[in-house]
Amino acid sequence: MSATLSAQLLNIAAGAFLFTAVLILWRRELASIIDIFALQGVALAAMVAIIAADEGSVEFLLVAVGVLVVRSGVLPWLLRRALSHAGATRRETRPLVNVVTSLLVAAGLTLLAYAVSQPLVALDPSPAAHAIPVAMAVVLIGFFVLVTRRLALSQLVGFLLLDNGITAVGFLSTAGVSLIVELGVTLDVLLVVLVLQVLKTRIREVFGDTDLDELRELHD
Amino acid sequence: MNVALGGLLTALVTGGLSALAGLLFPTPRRATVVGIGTAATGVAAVAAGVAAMAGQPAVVALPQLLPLAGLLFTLDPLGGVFVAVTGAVAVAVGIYGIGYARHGLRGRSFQAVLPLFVLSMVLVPAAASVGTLLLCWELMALTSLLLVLAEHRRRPQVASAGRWYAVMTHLGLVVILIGLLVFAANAADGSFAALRAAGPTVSPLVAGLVFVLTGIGFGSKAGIIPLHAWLPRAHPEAPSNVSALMSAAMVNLGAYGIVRIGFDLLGGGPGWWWLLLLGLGAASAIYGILLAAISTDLKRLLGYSTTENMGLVLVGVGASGLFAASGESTLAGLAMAAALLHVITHAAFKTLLFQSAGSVLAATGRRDLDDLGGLRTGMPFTTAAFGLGALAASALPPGAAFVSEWLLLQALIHGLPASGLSAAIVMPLAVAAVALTAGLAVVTFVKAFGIGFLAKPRSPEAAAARESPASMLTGMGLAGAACVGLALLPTVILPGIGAVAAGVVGSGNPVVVDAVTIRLADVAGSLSPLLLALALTVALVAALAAARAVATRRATAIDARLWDCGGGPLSARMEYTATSFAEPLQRVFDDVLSAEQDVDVTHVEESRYLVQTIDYRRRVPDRIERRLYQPVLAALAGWGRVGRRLAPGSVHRYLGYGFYSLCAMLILLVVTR
Amino acid sequence: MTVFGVVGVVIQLVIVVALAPLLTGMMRQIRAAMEGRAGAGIGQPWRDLRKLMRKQPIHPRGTSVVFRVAPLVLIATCLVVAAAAPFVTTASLLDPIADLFAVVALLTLGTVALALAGIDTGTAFGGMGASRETTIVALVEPTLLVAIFALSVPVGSTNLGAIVTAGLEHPASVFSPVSLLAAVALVVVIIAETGRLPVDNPSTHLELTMVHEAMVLEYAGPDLAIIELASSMRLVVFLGLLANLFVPWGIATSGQPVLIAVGVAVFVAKVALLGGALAVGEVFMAKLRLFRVPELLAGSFVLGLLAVAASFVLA
Amino acid sequence: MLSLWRKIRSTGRVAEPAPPAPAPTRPTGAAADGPAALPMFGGSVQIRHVDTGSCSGCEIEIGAAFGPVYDAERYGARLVASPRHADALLVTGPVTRNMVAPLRRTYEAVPEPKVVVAVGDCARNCGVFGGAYGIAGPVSNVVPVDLEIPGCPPRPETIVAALRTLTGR
Repeated sequence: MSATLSAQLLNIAAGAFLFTAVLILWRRELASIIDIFALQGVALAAMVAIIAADEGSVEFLLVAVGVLVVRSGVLPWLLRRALSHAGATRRETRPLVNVVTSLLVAAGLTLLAYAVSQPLVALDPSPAAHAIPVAMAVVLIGFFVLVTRRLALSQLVGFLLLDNGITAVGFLSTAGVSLIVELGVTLDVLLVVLVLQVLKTRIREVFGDTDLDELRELHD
Repeated sequence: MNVALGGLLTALVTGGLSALAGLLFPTPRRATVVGIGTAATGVAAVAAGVAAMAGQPAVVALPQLLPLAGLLFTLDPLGGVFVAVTGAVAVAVGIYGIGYARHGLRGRSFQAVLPLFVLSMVLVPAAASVGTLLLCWELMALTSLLLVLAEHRRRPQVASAGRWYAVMTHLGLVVILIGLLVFAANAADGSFAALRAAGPTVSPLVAGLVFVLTGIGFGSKAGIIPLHAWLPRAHPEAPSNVSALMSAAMVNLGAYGIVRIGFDLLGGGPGWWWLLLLGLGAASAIYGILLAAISTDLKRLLGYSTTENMGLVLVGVGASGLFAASGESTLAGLAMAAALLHVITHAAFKTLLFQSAGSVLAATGRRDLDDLGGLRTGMPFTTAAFGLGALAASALPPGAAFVSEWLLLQALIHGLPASGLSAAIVMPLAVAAVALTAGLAVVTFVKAFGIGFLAKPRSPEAAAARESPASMLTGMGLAGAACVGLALLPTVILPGIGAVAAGVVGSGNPVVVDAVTIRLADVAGSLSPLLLALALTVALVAALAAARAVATRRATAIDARLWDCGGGPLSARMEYTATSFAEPLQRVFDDVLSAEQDVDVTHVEESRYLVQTIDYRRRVPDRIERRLYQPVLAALAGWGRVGRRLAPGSVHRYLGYGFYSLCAMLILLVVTR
Repeated sequence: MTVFGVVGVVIQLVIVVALAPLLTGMMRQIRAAMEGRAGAGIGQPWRDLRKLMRKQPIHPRGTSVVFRVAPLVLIATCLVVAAAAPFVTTASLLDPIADLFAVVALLTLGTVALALAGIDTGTAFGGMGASRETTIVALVEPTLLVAIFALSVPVGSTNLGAIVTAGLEHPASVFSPVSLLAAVALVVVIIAETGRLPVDNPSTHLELTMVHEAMVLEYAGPDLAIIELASSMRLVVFLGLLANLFVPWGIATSGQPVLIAVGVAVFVAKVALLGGALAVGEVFMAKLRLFRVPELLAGSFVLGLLAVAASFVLA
Repeated sequence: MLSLWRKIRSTGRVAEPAPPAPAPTRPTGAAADGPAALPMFGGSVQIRHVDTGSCSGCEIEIGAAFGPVYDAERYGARLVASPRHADALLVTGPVTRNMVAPLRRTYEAVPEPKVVVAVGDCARNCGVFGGAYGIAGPVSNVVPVDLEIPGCPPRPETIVAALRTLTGR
């Protein structure tokens, strides 16, 4: 694979990675949010695979396969299952920050990500490093989703978005992530999702809803 | 013969004479003489300004006239642009004012002050020392205040508007004064030449302080948020010819001051100055046009639109400074040229719009768009004039502002690859801001023109409106001709503007012009407004001809009643009003505007299911005013109350204050020694 | 060069005018097929136009010259853009007009003319349509210009010819995230500008849901024919711009008849493909509430901004 | 989305095959004062529907005629939102007193050449409502009727066939 071609492919994958993050912010339908999340997993896996092909590293290729399986297979499947149990709340109808504003905030976050990751890019101006701001933006957007969405499920997606972003930053920065670390992180995330899901089910059994705003009443 | 000097002196003389004429002539002929005199002052000013732009310097030094530094006037190319704009506006407004004065403005004081106001605006850009500038500035502030207050006997709101204006314009003066004094303290003396020499050597802290202070003062004159509060008050309440002068000529001088201090005297500065300016400009543009889009008072709408346009000018100036700071001098010149051209086009169309609004006001006595409509039958010329102005103001081709906004966008777009990180982040946002402004301007002026002039009249006054007298129409015609000229042949003045801009930022001329096409130097980009208008006309005629040829029924169109869904005839009450027109927009921007509305429903006594009346009120307060000014005013009022408690009127108490303070001073002396 | 330019202009005008109703017809036919209908045939819009041209013109009482001129202005803007923009050939006689800002502003001018005509009638529906349409225009503008910005950054110019030529010279740049993000943003904008689902329903009969249709309720006969033709032309023009800005291949770069013929064929194919995709997509969509439209446009604005960001992040 | 796509695929075309075009001789049950020959619209007829007091039976059948099964649009007929855009008025129901003026105004709003089609027995001769106190009479009492479609309510096929005589397709 020629250097320019791989750089181009990497760029496209990075663009898709960012695009899916924005789409998640854009859509209200939980089902389609999960679909988009699965697509993002594919984009992430593609990014890792391109880097792997570039460096000829079998280890990375394995990680790419792992990412693909977990992030566009297992996690979306788990989320869908959670959704099918969720009953009537299939839409994020009233996020804390309305959709228009959150989209504009996302734009601001992207520019912020670009500004803060400038030194990182300057360290090593390789095509992979150029995509770091994109990954950074996904981290910030994920955090934003986590903060502003009401439903537990969409918050969960926000958390996973955050994690996708972190993984991408890891791979794109020259240091890379070893197989073991990625494995650990992935398992960690899986564990978190499972725990959250169990918690969510319990909460719903007790309170009948998973609008997290109403959990505040527990505190009072 | 030095035309610049001669023009300046002629303007001085004619302006002074017109003011005298205003005092001395008897009422019937006073307005005519003053109007012609003002126009003559304007012509002289235009001549002086154009000559100065062409490179003829004019220096007038009167060292003995003032105690401190004397009066010193120097007309350079930058000042020439603003003098010429002011003069051109004065020509149109002077002639317009002859007819407009019939509506209770023939009084001695008003007619005498009007030429002085014009004269002071001509002198401000020519002032070349701190003392001279401040003197002219104060003269301008005072005369404009008197003019704003002209109708205070007829309408009580005028007094409140005047108060706001007086306070804000004088606070602005104080801030400018402090800024310039700080600057002058670091230079040899108060003349601009000395300041210019000292500019690059002042410490960055002092320079920044000077820039920010003068920026606040000049920005408040330009109506930049959050210092715009006087503008939407004073503009509607002032007589329309004064509104035109203020909105088309006076506010420009705010931008002039910023350019003069920032570029010329301080010699450019660090990027953050200009970033700040650009941000404020963009915010003003969006906020101004948003409030314009939802306001229903025609003149208030135009006032907010002035805030918008000055915002755009400052976006250009800020971008120019930013480029200059990062060493992109051609782009800096381009942005500056765009800003200057926008000053000129804005002056042209805003003069026209305020004149048309004044014509409507004179004919109907109404400013509220919800009461207007249907004016096209009674006032065809005014309608056409306002339509022309609206086309220019909405930045659509073939309108005047399209060219300047195109230049501005080109400057912003080409800034990206060249400049550093801040530009990379700021420029896309600035483009988006300019674009949003342009979009909202379309809504605003479709609303103002469509609701105000087309459709059916919404009040008996609007239905009975008749066309204004010939002198007013002539004034409007002049402004309209300027709009058309700027729209079709900006290539005539652009080389001059480009040269001035290049001189300000120290670059080569950023625009290259052939007979009809504008090309940008160094970067790719070209536009031909004339060709565009021509193509549009040809297409229009061709479409008309083709439609005539193809349509088989040559029969003239029949005159049918409006489709009223088969019900009774449609009344004016069923029309969309300005309020309803802007309602979707207001809902979209509810987070920004936070409109207040309340609904009172009273029920029939017998049943609470039957409604007797519904009372619906909605108000969109100026949010900045509410958040920023009201707390300050409340605090001031609070202090005032406290202060009043200290002064109950007892002589003993006052003597006591003196005694206590004397003792306190003495104790302080003892302690400190 | 000039001969080539003249030929190009004429061909483009003919193609756009001839193609526009056919495109509308094709899109209706696709929709009909997916709804299980037989459909009226691709030529139906042309038959409608022919019929309308034979009808009696009506100027309702109380309308002014604005109402009469608006259809002409609308179609004139479309004609100018059709002549100036690089659709079939890159050499335009009207190169100094073929600036993206100018083209966008021209098309907005057409919308404004129609909105004024809607207000001019003085009917409630006319005012309503005008209000909605201009609101959408105001919100579309930032997105559109930011997307244009993104496209112009790699080229360094907003001249349409320059962008298209650059696309021809660097075919790989088509598959960059910049163009992909900008393309998505532009698609949303074009849907809003041409009044298609989910922003506006072009075939609605219900006045309260109308945007574009509400403004033209008073037009009859030849005037209506002009407006309908212009609306279809707008769609062709926008789709043509979309096609040639991102996938410029096939456009004629010199005056050889073969190249021009290929250019015509490729242009027709591209527009038909995009129109077909749009029609298929519309089947799956419902109209959005008017106050949900800003959400859609904000999304596309963000994509445009991301495209700009990407253009220097991933440079 | 996928399910909708599957539905589209599995349903396929539901429009019934077009019956042969009606004979060029027009079935004129036309009113005496109506023009002898209907104008030619060249395969395109825009229709404005006016309900002057119908029981909504005819509306259902008109809806069916323009639905996917009968698909009147394939012959070039289309319902429009404004009489200004229309060539033909499709009037249903007996004309109630309140609808006399609106019907007349609607008729006036249609640009020439124009056609009035009376749909259903009520529109032709007031049907079962004949002689009722709120009824001003059949459509032909108010505006000239060019084409009548009998039936209570008329079958969609009949409506489509009548419209085809207008479009000529």
